[in-house]
Amino acid sequence: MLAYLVRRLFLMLVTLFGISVVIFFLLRVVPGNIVDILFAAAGYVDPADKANLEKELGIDQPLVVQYWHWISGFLRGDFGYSYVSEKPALQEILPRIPITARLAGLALLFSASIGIPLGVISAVKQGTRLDYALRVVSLSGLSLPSFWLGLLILTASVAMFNQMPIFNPNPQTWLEAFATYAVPAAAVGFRSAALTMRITRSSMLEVLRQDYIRTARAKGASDAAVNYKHALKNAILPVITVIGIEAAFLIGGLIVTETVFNIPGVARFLVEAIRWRDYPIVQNLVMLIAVVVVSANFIVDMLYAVFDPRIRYTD
Amino acid sequence: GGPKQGGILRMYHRDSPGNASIHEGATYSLNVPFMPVFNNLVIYKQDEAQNRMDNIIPELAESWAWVNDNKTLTFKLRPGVKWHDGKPFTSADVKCTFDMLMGKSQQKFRQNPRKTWYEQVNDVSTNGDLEVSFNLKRPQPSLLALLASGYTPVYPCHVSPGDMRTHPIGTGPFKFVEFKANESIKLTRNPDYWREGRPYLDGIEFTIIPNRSTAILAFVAGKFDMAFPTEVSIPLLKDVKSQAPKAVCVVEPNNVATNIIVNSSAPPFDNIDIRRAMALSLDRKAFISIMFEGQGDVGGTMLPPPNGLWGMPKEMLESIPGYGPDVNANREEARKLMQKAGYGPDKHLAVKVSTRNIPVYRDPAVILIDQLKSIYIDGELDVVETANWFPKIARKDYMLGLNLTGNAVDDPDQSFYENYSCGSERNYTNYCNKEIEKLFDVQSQETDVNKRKKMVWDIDKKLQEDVARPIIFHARTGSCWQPYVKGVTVMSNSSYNGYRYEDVWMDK
Amino acid sequence: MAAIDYDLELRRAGAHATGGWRRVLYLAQRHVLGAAGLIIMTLFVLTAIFADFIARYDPLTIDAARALARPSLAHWMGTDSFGRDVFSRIIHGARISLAVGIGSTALGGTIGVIVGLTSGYLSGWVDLVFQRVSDILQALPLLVLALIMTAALGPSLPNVIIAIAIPLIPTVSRVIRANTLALRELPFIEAAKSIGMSEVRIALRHVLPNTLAPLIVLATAQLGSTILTEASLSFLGLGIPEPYPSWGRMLSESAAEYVRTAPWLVIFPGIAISLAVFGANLFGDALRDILDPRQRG
Amino acid sequence: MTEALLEVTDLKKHYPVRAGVLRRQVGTVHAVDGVSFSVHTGETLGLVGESGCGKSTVARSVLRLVEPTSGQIRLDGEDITRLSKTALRPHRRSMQIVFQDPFASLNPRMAAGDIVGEPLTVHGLASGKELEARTAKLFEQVGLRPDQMRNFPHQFSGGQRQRICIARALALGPRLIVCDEPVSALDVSIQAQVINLLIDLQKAHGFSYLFIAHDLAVVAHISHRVAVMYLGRIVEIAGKDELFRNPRHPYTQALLASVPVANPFAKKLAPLVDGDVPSPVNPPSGCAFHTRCRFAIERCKTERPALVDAGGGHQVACLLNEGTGRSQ
Amino acid sequence: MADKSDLVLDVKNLKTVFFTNSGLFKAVDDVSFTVKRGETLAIVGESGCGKSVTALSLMRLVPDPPGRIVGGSVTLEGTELLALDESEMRAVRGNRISMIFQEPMTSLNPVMRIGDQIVEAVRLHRAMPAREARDIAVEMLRLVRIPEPARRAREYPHQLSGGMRQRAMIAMALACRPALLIADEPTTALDVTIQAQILALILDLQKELGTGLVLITHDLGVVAQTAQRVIVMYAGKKVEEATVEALFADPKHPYTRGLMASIPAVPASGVPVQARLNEIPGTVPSLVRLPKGCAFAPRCKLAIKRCEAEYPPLEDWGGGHLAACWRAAEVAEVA
Ligand SMILES: Nc1ncnc2c1ncn2[C@@H]1O[C@H](COP(=O)(O)OP(=O)(O)OP(=O)(O)O)[C@@H](O)[C@H]1O
Ligand SMILES: Nc1ncnc2c1ncn2[C@@H]1O[C@H](COP(=O)(O)OP(=O)(O)OP(=O)(O)O)[C@@H](O)[C@H]1O
Ligand SMILES: [Mg+2]
Ligand SMILES: [Mg+2]
Repeated sequence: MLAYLVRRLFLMLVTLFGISVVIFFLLRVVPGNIVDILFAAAGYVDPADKANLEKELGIDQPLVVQYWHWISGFLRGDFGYSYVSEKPALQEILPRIPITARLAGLALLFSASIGIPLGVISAVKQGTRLDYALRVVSLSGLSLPSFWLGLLILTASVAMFNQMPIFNPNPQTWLEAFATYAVPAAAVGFRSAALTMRITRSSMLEVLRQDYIRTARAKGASDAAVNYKHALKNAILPVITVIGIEAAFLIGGLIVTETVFNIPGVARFLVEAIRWRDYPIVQNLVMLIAVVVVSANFIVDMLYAVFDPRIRYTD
Repeated sequence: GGPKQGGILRMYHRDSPGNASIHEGATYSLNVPFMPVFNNLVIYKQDEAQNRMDNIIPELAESWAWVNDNKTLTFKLRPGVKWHDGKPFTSADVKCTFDMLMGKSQQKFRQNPRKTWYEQVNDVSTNGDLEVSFNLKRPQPSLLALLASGYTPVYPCHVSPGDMRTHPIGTGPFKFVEFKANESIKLTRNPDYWREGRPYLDGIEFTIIPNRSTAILAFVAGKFDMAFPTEVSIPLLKDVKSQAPKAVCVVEPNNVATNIIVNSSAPPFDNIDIRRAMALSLDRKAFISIMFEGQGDVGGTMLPPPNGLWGMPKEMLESIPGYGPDVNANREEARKLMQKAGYGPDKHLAVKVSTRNIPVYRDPAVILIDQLKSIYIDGELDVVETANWFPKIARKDYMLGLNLTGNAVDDPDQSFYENYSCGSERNYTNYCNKEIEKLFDVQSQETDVNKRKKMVWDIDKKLQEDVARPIIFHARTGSCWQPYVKGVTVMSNSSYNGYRYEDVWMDK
Repeated sequence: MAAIDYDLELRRAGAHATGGWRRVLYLAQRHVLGAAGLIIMTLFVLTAIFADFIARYDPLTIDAARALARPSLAHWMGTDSFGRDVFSRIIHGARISLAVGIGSTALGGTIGVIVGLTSGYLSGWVDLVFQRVSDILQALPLLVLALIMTAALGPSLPNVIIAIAIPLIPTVSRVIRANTLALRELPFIEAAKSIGMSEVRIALRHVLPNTLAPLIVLATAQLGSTILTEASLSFLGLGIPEPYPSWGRMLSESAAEYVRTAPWLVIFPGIAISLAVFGANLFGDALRDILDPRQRG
Repeated sequence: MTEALLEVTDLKKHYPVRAGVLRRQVGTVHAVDGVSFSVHTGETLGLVGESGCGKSTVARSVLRLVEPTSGQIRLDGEDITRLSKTALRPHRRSMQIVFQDPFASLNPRMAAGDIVGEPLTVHGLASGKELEARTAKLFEQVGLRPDQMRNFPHQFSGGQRQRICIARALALGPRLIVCDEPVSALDVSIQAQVINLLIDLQKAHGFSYLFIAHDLAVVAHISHRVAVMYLGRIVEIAGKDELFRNPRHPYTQALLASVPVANPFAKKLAPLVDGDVPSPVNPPSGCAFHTRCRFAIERCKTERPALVDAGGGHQVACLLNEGTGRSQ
Repeated sequence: MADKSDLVLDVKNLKTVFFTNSGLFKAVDDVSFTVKRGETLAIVGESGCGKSVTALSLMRLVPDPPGRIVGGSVTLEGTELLALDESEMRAVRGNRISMIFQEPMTSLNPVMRIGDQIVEAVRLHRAMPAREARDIAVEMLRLVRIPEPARRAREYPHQLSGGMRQRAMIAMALACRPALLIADEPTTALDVTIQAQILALILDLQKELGTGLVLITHDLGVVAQTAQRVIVMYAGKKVEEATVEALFADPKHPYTRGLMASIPAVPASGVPVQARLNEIPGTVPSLVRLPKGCAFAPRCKLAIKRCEAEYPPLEDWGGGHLAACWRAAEVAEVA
């Protein structure tokens, strides 16, 4: 176990290092920095003030030096200060993480708990009306731009209940907490549920034609046992892969959802930070996201082994 | 009944201001949430819509007087006022504030966008704890107007500019509680406020919702007592009215002029004929009809009457090329000018129209491009991210730009010097006309309002004729609040000065 | 035993439709949804090609006088606040949206295939490097990349296409790589080696054609999602800029202000987007079913 | 017989086994563990043995489709074991392989004609009309109709596919063809067709075959000499008649005895050996067969028998056979 | 024929077709046979002639679509299987009738432990606690002579060798002591020494449990050594049926004769080796476009006009030796 983990960890570090370099230099390739933006907000540019400010923030130093400052700080857990709010970057980032994590988790849960069973049904009933109906419904989820779906939900709930499931930072009741997180999560999850369903269906169709499924039937196993006990467990690997990839892409989907539902999570925060060229926030946040994505990949790999005893990471 | 005490006013905020320091910003995103924290020396009366010299009232100053041939403005300060942290307010604070604004103190603002306002101030002197004088180089009656703006709060001496950006301390009716970027701003009632019985509200909470549809929906659903002031566009206003018919909405000019910045230092717009042709091609009514369903104002640099104090009368305005009512005739003339410059139906002029990537900028730019088609100009939209906008303009890396200019106070000094004087940092086009600049000074010193008006009109007309920065229209926007919110006044010739909110109360 | 209608059963199995058009018709019947998808996609492509002939107005001409007209005979889908004809804009928007969809899928797909093929076929350090690169691309959120791209280069059609294409690369290359690794072990590849074929030729002649099926499925799915991504980018102000009438921007801009007062501004672009994505996905699903060898009767 | 066309000396191929969730190498598959043999011009050497004993690995090593761990492969006297890929390419013309699974070894997306003609294209031997003519000739040679050139592999029957593979192998005019279980997937009547074809071709062109099968009867029909493998090693090798008449290794004997005779009146089937084939990862110590051998003695557990000549070119690796030669 | 009460399986005029895009595929066309308690019936025939489909039809596991049983009857111990509804059929499958599939590797669920797969088979038909079922599973593994059955029961299929997997399949099929066992090419992938072991095992268990056995194989050697009766199929039809002795001694159908002749023999001492094998020229016709008459006629040396026009009926040539050939009487002499 240990040797494998060490190797994996090393590759993860390589990837993270690559990401740190890419994001660092990408940000600096992009024209305009925080100082330009501050002056844009003020409506004028004063070269002397600008130079002062750049010096104050240290963005006048050679790139390599800046990179070293950042990455050595990052490794020590010193994330620097936000250029905009002038508060410690960590203090800005940390409180937003649980919000996005909850959303993403719920969305994935939604996606899996809807997508997988529907995918199974659609595969088992391939070519029937039910299959068609399920696919049309789920694909319609895939076809709606997520901001549009979100706005529809909001508009409908205002029109019908004169209620607005807008983010409530301190939900008092279970119901409030549910409304705060579940509705936006469903808006995101609907889309990825559709994807999960497509993959599940496709993967199940492969598996359902395998000989061991026939064996299970020959034993006299019921349809449910055949479909869920025998087939699904074999068909789940590609689904896990896709859910893993979705978990990474979810950050992208959440930017829009967090905007529409006005949720103060990390995704929208990241967008704002990029707009403001708030390097300490963007860099550190991207790194944190990367850590999550890389870990998600790792978890997916581990899940492979859980679901498929043949996989023992021999190569 | 009479005003009631209590309640927290919930308002959504259109975006996250970069920081909390009014002096370091130039957007009313800052003024709205932070004006309630401060006091000025003087301020425009908060319950009158129009800002005028004669409705300026004392605030931290109890009284003021012009002395020394109108070259010194002396304020008697209010005694017993305390900063939110308990320290006493004194004349030293006033001096500190204005020294810093003039760039004279040790401590410096990171940025100081309104430095030019105090060009005529030699120094600020104190006389005891309760008297302070502004000593001017020459008379400038409108200094008082500038001091009455929401942009001119008095800062405490003992708090560094950096702290003011993150945790502002004022003397105002509300105390700062917290500012979570992109999330919320919270203010609470200042129990020790010097004005007895004010404020009525227990606090104000701003929830930052950049997405307009979400924000309006939330307002309609009753999540907020008030929409962000002057942020409800005309189409949305209809929406609000249909969904929440009880909501109170007003539409007022916000003294933001949408204008074209012309790069006259490089071809093709170094050619005055082409500049004129462009000015002639504008169909201002069409802009207003599309952007505001007709509810906007045509004018020059100064906001047109009746809301604006200094705008040219209609007849005078229409005598300026391009402002005439017959658009087709104007365009005919414009085409002639273009042909003179060597362009015509077979030889179009290709032009990039740069603007910021925000609808209020982009939409008029699109209309502009469409209108320029009529005079052989093929415009191409070049949208620029905020971060790159000013550097680009400063580099003179543009041909035409579509820009918005907000005027904090409806006073010629503010807009002329800021936007048209030769060295001003906000004079993006580098328009420089020494003669006109002299006229700026003359009108600035004039104390007779009517005489000054005439001068201002002439200057305004000249500015338009020079096509330095053609003004397309003056916008109007809506503000909405729930019927139970009382005591809100939306200023009709400025969107920067009316947010002290000490008189606001809720009838719940 | 119930009587069995042999003819009906056979027709259902497609026995009467062995070649040419009859086969196509049969497949269309068997895969109704897929056929619908194909028809939608074809219609959109035709629309894009012949936009100039179909559109009844110039999509860019502004006319304050007819702003916000309801759908009518003159303006089938009404006009927007600028008085531009929505129908014409949607017709022309097909060009933009399909350019984004097809362009970024093709770009991301091609690079992904090359990377995946090289990576899977050559393995060794090339594989290691390519894999890390795609890890990195995968870990950078799509919209972050798009934000940075458009911030750096300005939001233009090619830039949006590139920005959307980049995140496709790791996805496609992963699939292709996995396939290539599996194919590499197959006897027919060894057979190719045994006759002395060069590696490049093997990769192109033998490996690539056999990864085509999953690729087509992936591509049709991505085609839809790129159109959606463009819409999301537009929503964040990073999409295709004016004056190009992209569906995403048409929808996202009017969604904010006109949902109630001028719903046609929201409904029609919304329908266009959903239909296109829907079509691409339905078609992809059907292709998957048709290309599945065990599916063939 | 003339001098050896193919000479394999002490060939070894080990695959690492990495097990557990960790990637550590926990063992080695001794797929081929020291195999030596030679094939002469115009001769067929049969290679039989249990599934998984390393037959295919030998075959692929000979063609350098897998890199041998150690040992030497000489083709026509030239050592090709360490030649680079490019240097090897010309030699590919003199040796070809027919794979175990005909369907899998044909690219499903290529027409049969293209598959058979491809070697000619690759080596620049023919193109255009000539290519077509030569391909057609190859088709006829293996008993396919030239009009079938346009068909795809799935449109052929198992036997026909096998012929396509053979035609491809013949295209370059090789001197050695390695046939890896070319008939195991076929039923007897088709199997007979393929065997007959191979015999005919050998008679006509003087090919050499390394013929791998697990069906002893088939091997008997085509081979001149036969080698028997067990767990990565050759345990017995002899002329065909000698081997079948006089099998010396207990495994060979068990194999021969276990072949069910297609005669219901003959004695009924009785398994001669018990137990499963051991894993090549942890081959038993000493003689690998001792775990299943009825005659095993104590020495077999510790001592690994070498392949020794028991007279007349009949080599066998069994301790019981040393010196005297018989186990029964 | 045999005593009715002794019959385990009685198949009459079974017809299974595939509706494919290239047409109607008569995979099993009017096939009848019976299996007695403790008896072994072998089915032989060319690849693709419908052997496996016949077996699947008995289990009612023909993939639908495209396959469908369109006629005939299958009676298992007096119960008409084709008339049962799906849940009743489930109760029969794995319980009264079991099947060992061709490919042991792909027929075992790769992600389930061997033991659990057997336990499942047991508990589907016998109400018993899991522990007891596990004991039965281990017992079954011991019965098929898997060493260390308790440990192996906890392993996954890929951890077992091919021979062991095949045994696990057998253990699973026999776990409920079915009345009928169908073994579809149970030894194809195995080496002859292992094949011998497996066959011996099946026969032992069959004897012990009195199970009827249907053995499908293309290896005539296996047939000769294991079966009591044989049916020969060609292109979906039964062309010959006989006791194993009668069939090998005196094949009545030219196809059977051709098959027999193609068998390569292992040269026992003294038997000269023939270099060339006999082959049946030509290939099996497509089951879609079957000729009107005898399907074998195009490849048959004995074919006469009548063969192409009329399908020969199955005729009894004595002692239950059935053959469908117009020239069955002359086969021996002419060939
Ligand atoms: N690439 C590989 N990696 C690891 N082990 C391998 C590899 N290829 C083959 N082996 C192992 O080497 C041994 C010999 O395999 P090989 O394919 O040569 O057997 P074979 O005699 O041809 O068997 P069969 O009769 O089934 O074709 C087997 O145990 C197999 O599992
Ligand atoms: N799912 C299916 N769809 C269409 N045709 C099928 C299907 N399954 C089997 N067939 C056809 O039915 C015929 C009989 O197949 P079957 O599997 O019974 O042959 P078999 O006698 O068992 O052959 P083998 O000895 O190769 O196993 C074959 O020609 C086959 O092509
Ligand atoms: Mg092999
Ligand atoms: Mg079969």
